[in-house]
Amino acid sequence: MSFVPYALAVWIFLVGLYGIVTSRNLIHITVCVTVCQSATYVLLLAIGYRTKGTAPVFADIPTEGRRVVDPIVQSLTLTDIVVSVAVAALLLSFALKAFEHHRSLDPAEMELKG
Amino acid sequence: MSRQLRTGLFLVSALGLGALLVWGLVGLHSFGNYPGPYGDLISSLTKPQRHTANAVTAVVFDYRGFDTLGEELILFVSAGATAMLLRETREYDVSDIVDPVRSDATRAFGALAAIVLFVLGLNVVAHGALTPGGGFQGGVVLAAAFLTVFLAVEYHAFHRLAPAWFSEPLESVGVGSYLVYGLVALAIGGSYLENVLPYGTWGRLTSSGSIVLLSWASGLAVCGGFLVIFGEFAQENMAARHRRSK
Amino acid sequence: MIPLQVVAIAFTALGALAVVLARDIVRQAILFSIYGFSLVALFLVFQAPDVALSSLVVGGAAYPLVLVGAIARVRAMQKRDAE
Amino acid sequence: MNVVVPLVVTLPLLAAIVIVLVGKFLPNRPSTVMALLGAATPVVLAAVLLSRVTSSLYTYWFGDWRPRSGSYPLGIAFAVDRIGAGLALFALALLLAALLYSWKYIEESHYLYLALMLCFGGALAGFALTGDLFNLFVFFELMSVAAFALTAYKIEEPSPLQGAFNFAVSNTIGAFLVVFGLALLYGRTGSLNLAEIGKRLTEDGRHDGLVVTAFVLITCGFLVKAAMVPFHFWLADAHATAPAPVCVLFSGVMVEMGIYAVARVYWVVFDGVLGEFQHPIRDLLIGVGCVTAIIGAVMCGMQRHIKRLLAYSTIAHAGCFLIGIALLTPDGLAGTSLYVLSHGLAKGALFLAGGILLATKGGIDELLLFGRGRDLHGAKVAWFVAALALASPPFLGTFTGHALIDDGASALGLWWLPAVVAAATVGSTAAILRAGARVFLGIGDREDPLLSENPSESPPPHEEPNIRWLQAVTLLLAFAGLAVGAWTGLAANAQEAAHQFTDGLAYTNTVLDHAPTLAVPAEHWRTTAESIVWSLVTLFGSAALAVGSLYRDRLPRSVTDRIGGVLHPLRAAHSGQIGDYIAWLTFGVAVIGGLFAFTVR
Repeated sequence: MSFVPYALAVWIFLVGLYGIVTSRNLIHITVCVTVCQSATYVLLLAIGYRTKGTAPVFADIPTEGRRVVDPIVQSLTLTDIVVSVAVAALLLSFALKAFEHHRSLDPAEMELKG
Repeated sequence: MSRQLRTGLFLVSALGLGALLVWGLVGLHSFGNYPGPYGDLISSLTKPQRHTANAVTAVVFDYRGFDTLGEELILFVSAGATAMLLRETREYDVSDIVDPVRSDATRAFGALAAIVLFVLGLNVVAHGALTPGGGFQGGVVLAAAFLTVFLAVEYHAFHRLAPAWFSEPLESVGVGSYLVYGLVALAIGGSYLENVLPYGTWGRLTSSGSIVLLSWASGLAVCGGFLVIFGEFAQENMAARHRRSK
Repeated sequence: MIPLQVVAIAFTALGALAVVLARDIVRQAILFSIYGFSLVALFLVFQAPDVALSSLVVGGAAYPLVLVGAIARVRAMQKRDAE
Repeated sequence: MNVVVPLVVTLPLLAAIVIVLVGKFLPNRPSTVMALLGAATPVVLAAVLLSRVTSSLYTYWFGDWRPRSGSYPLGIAFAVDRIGAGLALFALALLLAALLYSWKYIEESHYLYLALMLCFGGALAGFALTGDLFNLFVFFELMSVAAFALTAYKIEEPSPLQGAFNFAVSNTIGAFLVVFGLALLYGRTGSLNLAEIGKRLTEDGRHDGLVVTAFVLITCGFLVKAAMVPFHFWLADAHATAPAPVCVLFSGVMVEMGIYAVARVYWVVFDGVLGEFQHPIRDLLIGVGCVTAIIGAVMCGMQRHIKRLLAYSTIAHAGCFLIGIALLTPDGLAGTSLYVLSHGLAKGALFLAGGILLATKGGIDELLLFGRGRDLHGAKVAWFVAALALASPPFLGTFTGHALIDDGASALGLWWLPAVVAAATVGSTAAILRAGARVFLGIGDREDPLLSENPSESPPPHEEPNIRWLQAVTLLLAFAGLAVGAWTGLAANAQEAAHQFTDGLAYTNTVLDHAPTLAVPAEHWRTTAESIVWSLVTLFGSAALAVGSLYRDRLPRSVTDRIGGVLHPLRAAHSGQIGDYIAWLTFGVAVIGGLFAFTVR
């Protein structure tokens, strides 16, 4: 059972990739990329978790002798979330511009050959 | 590649990738037994070293504050580029936009919600060193407060409250003050982004030295950045309405 | 693992699948905000309130609004082309 | 030193922010001057930095989180060695050249464009200097996001932004692979500092699935940026869409950053724990490099869109860079670093010459531009000088880099490897010469049955661009690329730097315990007769193949049809479909991971 949270990260990542590979819509792909990225949040937080641990915020309670979860992975995840929004906003504006040009969001209908 | 071939190739490869990932992940400690030591050291040090109650905020703005500078810059670049791209071919004026009719109750509720969100956002930024929250979360809430005006009150009010000439400099000033604080620390002989301010009393809004300052800087940057992005996409949205009304 | 974690994990796993399989972008946007909330719940039971708060503001407000803006624009252009 | 290190990275970023803040209210010139200053000052600082780290690695701790001896690193460190500092200097210098060119190229040198370029440059410098795995990811993303935005920057044509979209999705997925890998390493070692991770992995000694998977994921993630087959598809799309001065940075230094990161992470983090698997790692990476070099060269020969042609030539050369690194010896690394230097300058000149064609002739298609470049004397000279530099002529251009890699390969008994490198060079250089001959000299057939059909860009020519200025910058880069090979002292420097770079233990000790690195004495490299032979082979081979490919139309139809049929599947694989690209990416990671797992087991 203790592997399940890690497996969740793998699952989300692969499902997101599947979405990108099979998608016919640039906006749909953007959301799938964000889903992929959420796999990395899950993995990071799962790694830093500690059973019966509390959040690393010491407002009122005494700090000594408490089990706390890892604050590092949480700060990494915060950065990761900002990155995901920034990338998603860019991808969506690319998708809109591509739509203006091709009048379609389906990548298969856009010419770009090697 | 045909669609079937592509999906087939992917599914077979995904099986391999999945197996690889699982093979790697079984080498980790079992869930719930984080072994440390980085996080534990930080958890035990933030209070004595920095008088900060929220270890995550201490990591974000002090121990690993340089990462956060990069993060703010990523948002800065993304917002600037989004604005550049979406404005390029926009062929109408803001004054052409017609707001949909909303009931007075909705508008009053929207205005109230916006004010509440605004205060909440300021609160979240200010208390970053004490409770969950900080510059990023508060900044997004602040931007959402403005956006509530757009959603529930009217587009023109939103446009007047958060025009591009306000949100763009707001963002630059936020990111800029984060970066310049680092240079100030450098100029007075410290290391880049070193926490050279007095740490204050634990549990106060002004405790933790530069953590509070940087939290506010990133709050401004994030609020400005999201306002730019929201503003552009809201205008895209309104462009739809504008065309229909003609 | 505590039961709450199991529930949150199950919801997130299903949510991700549902988001990806929704081929209509409007439906996908709706499912995506639901998925965002399941992530918030997951982060809360992982004892990460800071991340949960960010995820809430991003997944609950910022991201869907940007998405809806983009979709509305596409719809409008399609409609204009059709006329 | 304490001041120099952070300034190298933060000054371009600061200039970018200031330009965004005030650029809207100013005419173009002040913004441009500010941008040039924001790029030139860090160039000087990076040169100072490079001159100061000759004897030992310099560690800079942000926020003054320097660990006291034996304690744990809490903050983020920059660990600056000669290769890192040299790469940062090179990136910033190319940025400066690109900005100088843009000054007259991008008519209304838009302030957002300048800011994006500066952010890109700052991110490249930070990426080259950092010694922290997560910080490496942050700079990777900052570099990527700026690059995506620059790709979409529209001046060339009403461009299909699908190129930018494909680029963004591929590289973002690559970044996720890196995050997965770093999460695994963090779970095992509890650290994000490269030196600390390496130390703990070595002490732990286990080389189980976790370590192998982390290695494969991080390597593949960076190889996406390095445009290795089968992760390379985005590169040509991005180059076709991006403005010419931006392509200079993409081809000249961004792709190389991916390879640099693979090398850095291998030597600092994995060399200790995976040391006994040096052979399979070498074989695997050399295999990837060879396939990339050959496919890049073949695809290069089939392009008529000049920017795509140059992009595939970059893929061919990047394959050779990886081969140099993959030898896992200091000599190979030294060869790659010299090669990168000369290639970046020469390829930059070629893209700038392409930009001149776009600006003055309103096209970028080899056959449509037939003979129309005759009057562009500066661009013409620059084109052929740069092509010469890439052909590895004796003692000029990429020669020393090639020779070091070849000798390194021969020393390991890989006698066939120089032939692969030469073949890739011949193939890609011949295509460059062929296109140059058609466009600038007007010789050869006007039809070519083997070239891909491409939707051609046909933007209106710019209104009176300052051709003289553009050609001057282009010539400068071209001659620099050729001359850099003649600078004999550089080889010895590169060798010393490579010895320093590959000594992971010394790196770890310096970062964590401030023990000074001992300069590793290197037996200095000398030109061998074999190098001269290979050099002449590539030089004359390129010329001969170029002449041959100018007249492909005269071959019997049945022969060209046969060749076209053989090449068709390869061409079809480069479909422009992001779904295909991601399927191939998954395939690549699965195959590389599977092969490696199989050999380690």
